[in-house]
Amino acid sequence: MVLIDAIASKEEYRVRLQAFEGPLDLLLHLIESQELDIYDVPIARITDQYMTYLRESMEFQLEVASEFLVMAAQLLAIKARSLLPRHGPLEIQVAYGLDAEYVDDERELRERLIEYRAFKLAAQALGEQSLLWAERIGRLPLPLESFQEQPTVSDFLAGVEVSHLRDSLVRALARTKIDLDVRIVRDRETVPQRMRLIENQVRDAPTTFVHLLRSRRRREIVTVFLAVLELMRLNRIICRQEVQFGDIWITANTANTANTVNTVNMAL
Amino acid sequence: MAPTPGAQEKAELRSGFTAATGGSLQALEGLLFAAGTEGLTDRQIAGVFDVDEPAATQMCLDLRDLQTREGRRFLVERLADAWQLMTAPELTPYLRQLALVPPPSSLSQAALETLAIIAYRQPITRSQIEDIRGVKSDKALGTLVARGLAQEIARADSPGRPFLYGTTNDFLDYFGLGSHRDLPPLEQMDHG
Amino acid sequence: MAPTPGAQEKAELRSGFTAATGGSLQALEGLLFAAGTEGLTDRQIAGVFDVDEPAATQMCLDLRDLQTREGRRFLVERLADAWQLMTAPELTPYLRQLALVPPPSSLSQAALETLAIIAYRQPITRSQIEDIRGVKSDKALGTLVARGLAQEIARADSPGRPFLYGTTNDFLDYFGLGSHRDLPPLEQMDHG
Repeated sequence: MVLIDAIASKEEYRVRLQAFEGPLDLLLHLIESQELDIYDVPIARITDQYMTYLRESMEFQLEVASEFLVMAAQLLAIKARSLLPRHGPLEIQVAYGLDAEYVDDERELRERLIEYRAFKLAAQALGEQSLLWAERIGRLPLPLESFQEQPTVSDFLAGVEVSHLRDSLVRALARTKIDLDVRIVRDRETVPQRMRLIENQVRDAPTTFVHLLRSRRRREIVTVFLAVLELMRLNRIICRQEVQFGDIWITANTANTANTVNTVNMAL
Repeated sequence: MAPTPGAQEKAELRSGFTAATGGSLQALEGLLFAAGTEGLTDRQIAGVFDVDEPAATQMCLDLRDLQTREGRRFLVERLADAWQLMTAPELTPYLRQLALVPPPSSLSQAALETLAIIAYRQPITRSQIEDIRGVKSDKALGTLVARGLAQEIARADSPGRPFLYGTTNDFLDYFGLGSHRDLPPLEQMDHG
Repeated sequence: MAPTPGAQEKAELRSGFTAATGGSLQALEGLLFAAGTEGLTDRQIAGVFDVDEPAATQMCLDLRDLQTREGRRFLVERLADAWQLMTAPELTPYLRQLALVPPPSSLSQAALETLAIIAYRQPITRSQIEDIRGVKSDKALGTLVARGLAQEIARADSPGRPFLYGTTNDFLDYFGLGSHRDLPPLEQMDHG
């Protein structure tokens, strides 16, 4: 029973010793647990508790870090000097160099404790901050490569001929396994109408090819496609496809407004 | 709705401001959305909107007001001198439900103490850190360097020319700080 | 309720709806923001807000209305079976402008480490990277994605079907490698 108690205590001490970051941390704990004022607690007063703590730890043959022992020696020196009989006011003792070392040692230790405490508090605040912050997340950036250059239409479509566009449309429609109805392609009447409609649609804001469609009927797709091609040829719109097989973005070519007006006038 | 006339007036002023420049703020939010965790610096924002850098800072602050008014659950924050959108604390319970919050990886007290000392006293040598902490700190320092929170930034002129340590940009990210100036003041040490 | 509400009435109904459940829509937007390009399925949304899947779809549509009303430059879109936030076309000129302003800084240690993990362990999810590094890595991963060094290459089969990341051809070109199998072999680390 006694043995078990001892083992339990030993574990307890091990835990307690590990709970302290060093002799300063332990001293701070002794001061704070007794609600003493760090700015004027007599160091001698906590020396006994410090020594008790250390002795008990050593009785259990725990490895005690050398820093704790160095501090013990320092504390004992301070306490010893504080116990010497005093022959007058402190100022006089200091003036005659009687207690200068003691006063310096104690003041230095107190300053170290105060400084250490400031960093310990800062460390706690940082620890809490990091936990709160870890719960806040951002999102991955979008690659800007597709926006890296501002290709002109001719750059963008370098090497592409209208026949390529046609072929790709044919391929796209072929995927739906329905034959292209060529009669509709020849229905030239609707293309200029649709061009005017598209120009109106993109005047205020860009839109996409898919949005230009009111239905998914092949007849309409082909008409819209031909209208878009014609508007591209006339430089009235700019088309852009960000990813392969992605939707085509259609923007009014505002740089070309004057031309557009001219073209319209000429058409009239 | 607003409790005080002052707040009401301010809100009106702001919404007037927003009506005039709202498009820019919306575009700024869109750009921050695209930039993601890369963030945007004042310089980048200034470049896009053709304004000077203080105006870019102000745009971010105005955006933050707009986001708060509209109850957004992600807000523009300044992190290591870049602005980025980060989820608001109110969203955390929802993020947990979807397991979108990474498990916390906390630092030991020794590492945190060492990091705090470096943050406030950089550039600083290992032995200066150990003087303050009163214990050996090589292990804690090693952890911090391995995690990219502290780094060797120079060598001291003292004998042996020991390394001087400082914090990294990842340190600012880890604690959600815009710059070292955002560190809370260290408790007064010159009392008495 | 009017049997056939006009446009005006519809808008009012909607904004009434928003006033009541605005918090949920804002939270949904926040979650979509955080989910990034992985997106959220109707099922995930339904799970978080404790509604059925058609109601989750409706929430996304309502969110889109809210975003449009508030002039957001990124909107919820359905892509494949997941909802995600995507930039609106109005943002394109700004994104072009942004692409002209060079981003600051070189690779951070965190980014380099993340790149090494991806290079050797691809395909790998973000959370697996974070498990190895022991810290949140979205920023580092973001840098790599933004600089074209890492990319989404597939989706994992695990819950939520997160993205798997790998290195890009630019990465291989930069290091003069034919494939990532040409990377120098890793030292045995198990003895450490």
